[in-house]
Amino acid sequence: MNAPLAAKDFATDQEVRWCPGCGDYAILKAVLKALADVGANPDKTAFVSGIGCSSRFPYYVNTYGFHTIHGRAPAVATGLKLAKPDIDVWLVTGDGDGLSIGGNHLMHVLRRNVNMQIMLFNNEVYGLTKGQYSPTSRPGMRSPSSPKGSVDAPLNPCAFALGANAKFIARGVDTDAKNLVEVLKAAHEFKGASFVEIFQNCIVYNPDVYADFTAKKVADDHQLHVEHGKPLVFAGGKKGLKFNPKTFGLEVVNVGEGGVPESELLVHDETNLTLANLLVHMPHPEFPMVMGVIYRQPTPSFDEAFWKAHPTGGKRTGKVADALRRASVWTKK
Amino acid sequence: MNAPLAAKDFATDQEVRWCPGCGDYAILKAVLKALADVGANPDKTAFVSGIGCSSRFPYYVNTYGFHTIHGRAPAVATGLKLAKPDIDVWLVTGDGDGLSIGGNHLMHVLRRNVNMQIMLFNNEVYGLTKGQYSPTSRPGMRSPSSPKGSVDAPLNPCAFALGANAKFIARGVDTDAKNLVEVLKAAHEFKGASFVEIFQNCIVYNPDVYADFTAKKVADDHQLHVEHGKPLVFAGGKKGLKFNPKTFGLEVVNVGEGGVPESELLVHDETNLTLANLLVHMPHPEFPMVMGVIYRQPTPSFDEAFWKAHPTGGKRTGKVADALRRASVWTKK
Amino acid sequence: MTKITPQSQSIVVRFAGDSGDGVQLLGSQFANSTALAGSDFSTFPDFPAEIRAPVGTTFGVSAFQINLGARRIATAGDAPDVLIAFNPAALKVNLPLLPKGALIILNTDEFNERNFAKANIKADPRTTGELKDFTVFEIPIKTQTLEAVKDSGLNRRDAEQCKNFWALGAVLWMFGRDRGFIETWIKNKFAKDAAVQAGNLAALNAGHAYAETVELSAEIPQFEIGAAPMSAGDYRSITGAEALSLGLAAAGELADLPIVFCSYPITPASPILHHLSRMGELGVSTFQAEDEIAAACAAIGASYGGAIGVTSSSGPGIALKTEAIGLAIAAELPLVIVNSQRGGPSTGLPTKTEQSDLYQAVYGRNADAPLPVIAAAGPGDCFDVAIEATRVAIRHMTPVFLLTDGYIANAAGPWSIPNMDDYEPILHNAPPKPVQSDDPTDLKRAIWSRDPQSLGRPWIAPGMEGLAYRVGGIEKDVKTGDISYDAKNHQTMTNMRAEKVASVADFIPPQQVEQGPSKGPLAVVGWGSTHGVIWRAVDQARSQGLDVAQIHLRWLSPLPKNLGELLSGYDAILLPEMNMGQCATLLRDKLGLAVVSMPQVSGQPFKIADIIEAIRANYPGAAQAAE
Amino acid sequence: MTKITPQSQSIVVRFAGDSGDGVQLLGSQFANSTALAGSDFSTFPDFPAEIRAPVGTTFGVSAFQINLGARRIATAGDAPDVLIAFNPAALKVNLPLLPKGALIILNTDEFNERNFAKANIKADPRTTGELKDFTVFEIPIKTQTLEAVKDSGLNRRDAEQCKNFWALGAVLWMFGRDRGFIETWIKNKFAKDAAVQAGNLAALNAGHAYAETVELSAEIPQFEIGAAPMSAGDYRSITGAEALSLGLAAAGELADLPIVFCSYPITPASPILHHLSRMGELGVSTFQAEDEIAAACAAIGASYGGAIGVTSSSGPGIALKTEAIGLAIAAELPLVIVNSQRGGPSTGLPTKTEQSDLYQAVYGRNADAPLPVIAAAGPGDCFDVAIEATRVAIRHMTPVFLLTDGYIANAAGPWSIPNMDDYEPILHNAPPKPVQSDDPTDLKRAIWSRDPQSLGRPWIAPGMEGLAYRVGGIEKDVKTGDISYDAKNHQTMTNMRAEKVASVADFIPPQQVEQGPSKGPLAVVGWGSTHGVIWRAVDQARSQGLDVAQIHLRWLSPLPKNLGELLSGYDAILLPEMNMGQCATLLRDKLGLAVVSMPQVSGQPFKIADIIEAIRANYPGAAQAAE
Ligand SMILES: Cc1ncc(C[n+]2csc(CCOP(=O)(O)OP(=O)(O)O)c2C)c(N)n1
Ligand SMILES: Cc1ncc(C[n+]2csc(CCOP(=O)(O)OP(=O)(O)O)c2C)c(N)n1
Ligand code: SF4
Ligand code: SF4
Ligand SMILES: [Mg+2]
Ligand SMILES: [Mg+2]
Repeated sequence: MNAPLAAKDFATDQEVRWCPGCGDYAILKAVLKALADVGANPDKTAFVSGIGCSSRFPYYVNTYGFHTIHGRAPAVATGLKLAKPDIDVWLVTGDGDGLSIGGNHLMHVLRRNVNMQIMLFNNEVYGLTKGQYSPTSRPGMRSPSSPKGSVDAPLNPCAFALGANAKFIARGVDTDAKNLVEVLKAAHEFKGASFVEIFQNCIVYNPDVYADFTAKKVADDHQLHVEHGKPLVFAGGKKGLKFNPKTFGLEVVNVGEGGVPESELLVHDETNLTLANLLVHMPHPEFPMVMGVIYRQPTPSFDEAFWKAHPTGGKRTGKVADALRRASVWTKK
Repeated sequence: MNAPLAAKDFATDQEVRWCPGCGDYAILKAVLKALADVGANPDKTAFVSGIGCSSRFPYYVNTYGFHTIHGRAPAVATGLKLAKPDIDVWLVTGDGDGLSIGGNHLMHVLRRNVNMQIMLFNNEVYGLTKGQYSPTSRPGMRSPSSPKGSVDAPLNPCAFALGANAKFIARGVDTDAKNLVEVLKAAHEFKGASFVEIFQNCIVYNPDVYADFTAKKVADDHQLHVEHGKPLVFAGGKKGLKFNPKTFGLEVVNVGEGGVPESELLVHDETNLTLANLLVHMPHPEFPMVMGVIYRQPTPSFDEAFWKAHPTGGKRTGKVADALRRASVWTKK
Repeated sequence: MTKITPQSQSIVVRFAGDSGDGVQLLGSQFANSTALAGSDFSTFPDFPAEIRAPVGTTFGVSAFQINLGARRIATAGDAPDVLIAFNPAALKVNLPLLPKGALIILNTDEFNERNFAKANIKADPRTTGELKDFTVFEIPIKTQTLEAVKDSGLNRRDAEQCKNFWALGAVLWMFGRDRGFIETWIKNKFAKDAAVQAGNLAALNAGHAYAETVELSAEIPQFEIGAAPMSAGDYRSITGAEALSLGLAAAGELADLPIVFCSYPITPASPILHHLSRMGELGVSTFQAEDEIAAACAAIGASYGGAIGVTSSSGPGIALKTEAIGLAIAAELPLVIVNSQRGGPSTGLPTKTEQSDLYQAVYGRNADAPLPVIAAAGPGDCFDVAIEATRVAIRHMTPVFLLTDGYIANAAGPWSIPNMDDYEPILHNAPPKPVQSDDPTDLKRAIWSRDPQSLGRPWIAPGMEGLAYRVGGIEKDVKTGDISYDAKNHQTMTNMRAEKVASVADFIPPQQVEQGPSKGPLAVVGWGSTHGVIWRAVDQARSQGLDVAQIHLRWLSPLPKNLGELLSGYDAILLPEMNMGQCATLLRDKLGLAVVSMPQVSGQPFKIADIIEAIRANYPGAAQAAE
Repeated sequence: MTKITPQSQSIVVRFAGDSGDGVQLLGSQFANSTALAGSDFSTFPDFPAEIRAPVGTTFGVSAFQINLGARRIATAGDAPDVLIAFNPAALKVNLPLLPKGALIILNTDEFNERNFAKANIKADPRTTGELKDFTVFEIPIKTQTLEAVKDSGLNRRDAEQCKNFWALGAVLWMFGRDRGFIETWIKNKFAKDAAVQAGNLAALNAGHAYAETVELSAEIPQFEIGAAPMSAGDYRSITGAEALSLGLAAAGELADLPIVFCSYPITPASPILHHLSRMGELGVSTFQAEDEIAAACAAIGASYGGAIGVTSSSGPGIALKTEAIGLAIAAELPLVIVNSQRGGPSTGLPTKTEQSDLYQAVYGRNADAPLPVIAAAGPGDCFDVAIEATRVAIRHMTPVFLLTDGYIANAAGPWSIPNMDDYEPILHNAPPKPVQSDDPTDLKRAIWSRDPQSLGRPWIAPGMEGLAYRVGGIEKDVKTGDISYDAKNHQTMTNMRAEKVASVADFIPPQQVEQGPSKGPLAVVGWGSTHGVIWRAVDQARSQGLDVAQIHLRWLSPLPKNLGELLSGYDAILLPEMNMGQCATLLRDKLGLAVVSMPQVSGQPFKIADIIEAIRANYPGAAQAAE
């Protein structure tokens, strides 16, 4: 492949079969763009997914693709990495696929820090099975299986990932292509399991759950885009975050005139786990929703450790004929 | 049952079949004592476990008991609670049972906050299957399945539980009966999923992994027993923890003369998630290992929410005969 | 194919359109009107695999088929006599199903280049001759609807949505059905939205008027499908999923125990979860678990706790439950496992029907781990089967498989509302009295004393006084329940488990012949949702002079005691099933019988015609006789 | 039972003691000395279920049995002729196994009240008359050992540990075996610890001397078990687990592809993981997954990536893999699934042997999901079977089940070291050339062009240029691999999957008769680890004049093409298996044969005598003939 590929070159001939207006379309577009931007080689790239609307993704990306079974994509992807360490793996999962049935595999792939990009499309609902509440659904959500409202306490995907020892945590919004593409590129660059939660709108079964921070007119005031080394500000720089050592928690403050000087704001340190936990736990709408690369702690990946510990780096250097004789051998005449 | 039961009344007629010297014996003793102390009713108490050495536990407790299958005890226990909300459920699991194969169910039972006590016996090894490394084993651990040393990054059980939205997190040591019994009683008192990590010595396959903070002579200097509202001190009060807002992290300081005054130390707030995360992540031996009730955030339990949302609280108030006619009915003459 | 006439005894109508066109609602309301008229019917919705595919595409087509008749209706019909197609994609997808001479009604408003492109249609099918063998009526349904509802106050998009009621109005006229019932329904349903109510009513009436007056009456035949001969009583329409849910609730009532239903959503099993979620007042609790393993385990935990634990899924999810089912067998706990079968292997064809999980149910576990297996014959039968499965689970203290499938789950037909007084209560093996003894073994023996007929143990649950006991998945001593690694005991327990399942046969009625002779040249044996189509095929074959019998299996494990003897009375056995011959394996294995297997896994129900053909082919010497 | 004499052609020796007594090491070293002497042998370790039970308890008893002979040895022996018991518990547990006249050596140092109490023994068995039918030798082995090693510098605890070598010394003398080899072994093994080395050497020699000189020689018979007639060549001792591991490595070498072995520990499958973890230089990578589902999925991921994915477990873990196996079938990926069977259901009897997962392997999946199933006949055979399973998986692009069991995994015997040049390379279906075409369908057709004989598709993996394709568990179009919900295509694909598995039979050798006539009154059919015991039983029956044949099945699915015809040449078929009759089901189902099933699920291997008895019972008119 010589000429650099454009986003459209990564599209397949398959008709895209999401509901019209589904947030997945925008994510697909962002991913194709990110692939083009990082100069991905389609022959050395694989998309692996579980089951769900989101998990249909691989059919629409002109690379290798494996649409596996519900919740198990992290395990399949790990196996693929063991067979072909140099394949660039993108994992696609949903809040049901990745956090309900697949929570264990997701946890372990993060814990091990297997080198791949993990995109979790969070729409707070089981789309494909027609709208039941999911582990990220809000309490009280009415759905076909919770006519009186869900009684489950929801999971915070990023907090879960941090608890699972993840070393790269980021967030994006389906329709915010600019940030999403950047986040995906950063995830791609990271050598290890990079976890990206993408807020995705399921227009059919859970429309507009994120509207209060994703809608164009509120996004600025309700999203905080972090950048390493930069103060934690939002609302066009008019608001920021401070740490209150008394309450041992964060506070939203006005910045500048009548407020606090920027120098007193918290500065984003993407290697600080405590800060990451604080940021992903901020309750909305009292606090903004944090976006961008929240946590990035370069750590040797599983892949690296695995092949280092492997006596031959995976190569066949010995002969079975010799191994067969590595025992007491006697000869019958 | 009139006369209050003693610890020994909670023992069964079954021969205890752990290896001589196994830490499980001490835990059993502590649990029997805790049962007696809280005045447990054997007929209304159930021990539910998965598979592993630790999971043999129910056979040795003279209450109802269910030794289920590997990793699934949280799900079985949840079902039991749905059938019999007033049964007092104790869950017994291991680092393999609860964090390897059973990680997902453990995560969900914590997330939902189902009312039960969860004891995770962490010996950093698969005991029952003869010594393979587990998800909590330290990198480099040599075992039958990792002859060159394990390459997996370990999980921190308490951090995992916090990420899973757990509302009660505590820690104890098998041989430290005093603290363990107290912690178990606190767990029992908590209405929700109370998670207790118990450091347990597998004398056969992973002996003395915790000796550097559990051995009698080092315990004082290497364990910090937290108490809500009390400053975070250890080493007989000679050392303590401070928060450094610059590094956004904890520091060990000397207390008193030549050190900092106690008033400058961090005070334990068991309702503060950020502090809990900091405490469970403290690297040993630079920091002490934290023990006791680390996090306790009273929150309505799943049980409470479930039965509140149930239209009849689980009772049968309607008649099927009527339900059958809740449709367009026509009569054939 | 038989030409339809206004006097046909039965007729198959298919509505097809885009997912958003409301054809399911249209179909079910038409079914209701059919029911009220006393005709028999059977309906089958045919959903697209996608949630909501882009408008106008072939894979977004949703269809609803109904077979209605003045005689007994056993299936939703082989082939539609009438097709109402709301767009070109719907026509394209359904045209291959139509027999020559069928009637097609097209919504011409959608027949334009844009929609042809979306459906990958090269040329307007109305101009290519493709439709020459059919009677085609072109109606601009959208235009007509917009016109009809223009005063309702609806915006254009909502106004257009009324077109299904417009079509319903026209169809009601064709079948001479009363609109009153539908009107009432619309009024109640949209009571809160006057505009929608008005619009739909207007559309309904306009469609009716359109058909009745000028435009159509001369050309479209009016069909007279009168009342079918059904026994007297109260009827309602019911889908399999709903009947199954009510059956489980009924089992709880009959046992006077709570139902704890634990499941994880999956097509086509989810509707059962949805129905039961609304049956709290019947003593039902539902738990949406994190996965199928947790669902099975929670149900087991509930059974351990003395409630009726039920879990439900379809093939891939059932596979995940396998290990847990073994635990229920070992611990001797009642558990009902509902499998709404779908096409496989793996994700396969989630929205298509198959009966291919019989192997899994009967043989599909590690170790010698037998359990009873029952299958529902049709939507209404799900009710009784749910009660029977629960009864056996509780009597024998064992997990029981209940097999249904995607077809049964979604299909509907008139159902004679049962009288709950006709059902025996479901009894369970009572717990023993607490034992006063210094030797704990005495209590254990009481706890594990099995009923000699059913081998069911007493059902003891936490909370019962003085009976605290421990149990698990390790082999247990047959007398004390203690862990036992003893060789002889393991053989005893394995035998006990086998005998326990075999003993179910002592409690079930002997196998009956569904229709036809009790010995003879040929029996067509079936199980599950093929009941209807085999019934119709055998009925027709018999009316054509073939002396063929129909035998329908309800319990697949164990088989009824007399089955071997009964079947050996036929010269040949034909076994149509929607799999590659799984029940045939069972009959060979358990009865040593030679069986002519008629497998089909096209994801579609059998066609009556195909079965009749197979009957002829396997009817020794009869082909001539019947010619 | 036959009385043993010093001239017996074979003899069964059993060592039993506490888990900490080192009887496994003792046994395996004795086996090595047997091997060097050229005798044939078969060993079987019998571990306790507990990790390390309290010392002296019956459930802490560990045993090692060896059958050695100057003739072909096919099993570890029905009953021990000689028992060496290190403590009372060991005597108690093993006494019921002994035939009258057996020789018992007791370590009297442990025969005291404390140990009787621990083992729940009421009275000293030496005084109760329980041992009257046996020849008993009492030796204070501990005292003797402590005395012998007192100069080694070992502390008392370590000194005592040498007692297994003391006993070995004595036994070596009894069998007239050379000590030199063991001495060398001790020297190498304990090279780093002079005291332990010296202690064990001293103990070995002291035991030998003790037996040779005063105390024993007059009473204990010396046995002369000479060399057995084995074909010339190099031999080694091997367990099933090790042979299987080496076989997988060999398959990788023959295919010139990496082996990616993904597993989760479980008894008795773990040893395969442990062995393969040490075979990195043979191109093997091992991955200890978080559970069995992940293990199966990682293996599938590896196969998708072009390596040979292998996963391994035992019954409960295999159950969990079921859904994933369906994915491998649907996606047409090679996968070897090793099942080391154990007793069930559920947790069952983890350390006991059973063959009861045959149903699970052949029938145990949702949907029509056939796959090839092969079973190992014994430890050494695991090597070949692993190669064959891999060959078929890769040729047909399908998952393959490889059945072994706890007995095979741990048992050992002499194994003629194979010559790797004798094996054909394992070829895979080569990927097509990248297709230059504007129509992506052309590439897809190339990607999905199956080999006409095996129906295996080309094995294409990420990294290959110009062949990027997408695949998954949804039904695919037979030609393009695209998602397809088409009814006809599903039937075509289902047929293809069935034919693919059936086509394996075109590549495997026709069924041979193991011994005996190729038609006649009776064939004993077996599969898996019963091979040895059936071999011995049939051999003996034949030497007693019964014209019985042995037929051993290696491929259970598909069955060899000629099997039906071959078996129909016998008047009766006897099928002993360690389950409730699962292979009998298979023969009835696939061949329509009547089979006399001989089930046994006592967690123990069959006894030769029981099979001979069954042969007699099922040998029409032969009971008299052979009297
Ligand atoms: C083993 C198994 N269980 C259940 C299902 C049914 N199922 C398919 S997708 C899905 C949930 C999807 O939710 P999510 O991952 O959030 O994806 P979304 O559709 O919302 O993008 C479920 C329950 C299945 N396919 N397989
Ligand atoms: C489905 C299944 N997989 C694997 C096993 C084997 N197994 C039993 S216990 C165990 C691990 C136990 O580790 P842990 O939970 O840490 O308990 P411990 O023995 O260390 O107390 C494993 C892998 C099993 N019994 N069932
Ligand atoms: S159901 Fe929701 S998530 Fe699925 S395709 Fe439709 S809009 Fe998207
Ligand atoms: S193996 Fe370890 S954890 Fe298990 S009983 Fe023995 S000492 Fe305890
Ligand atoms: Mg979702
Ligand atoms: Mg452990």
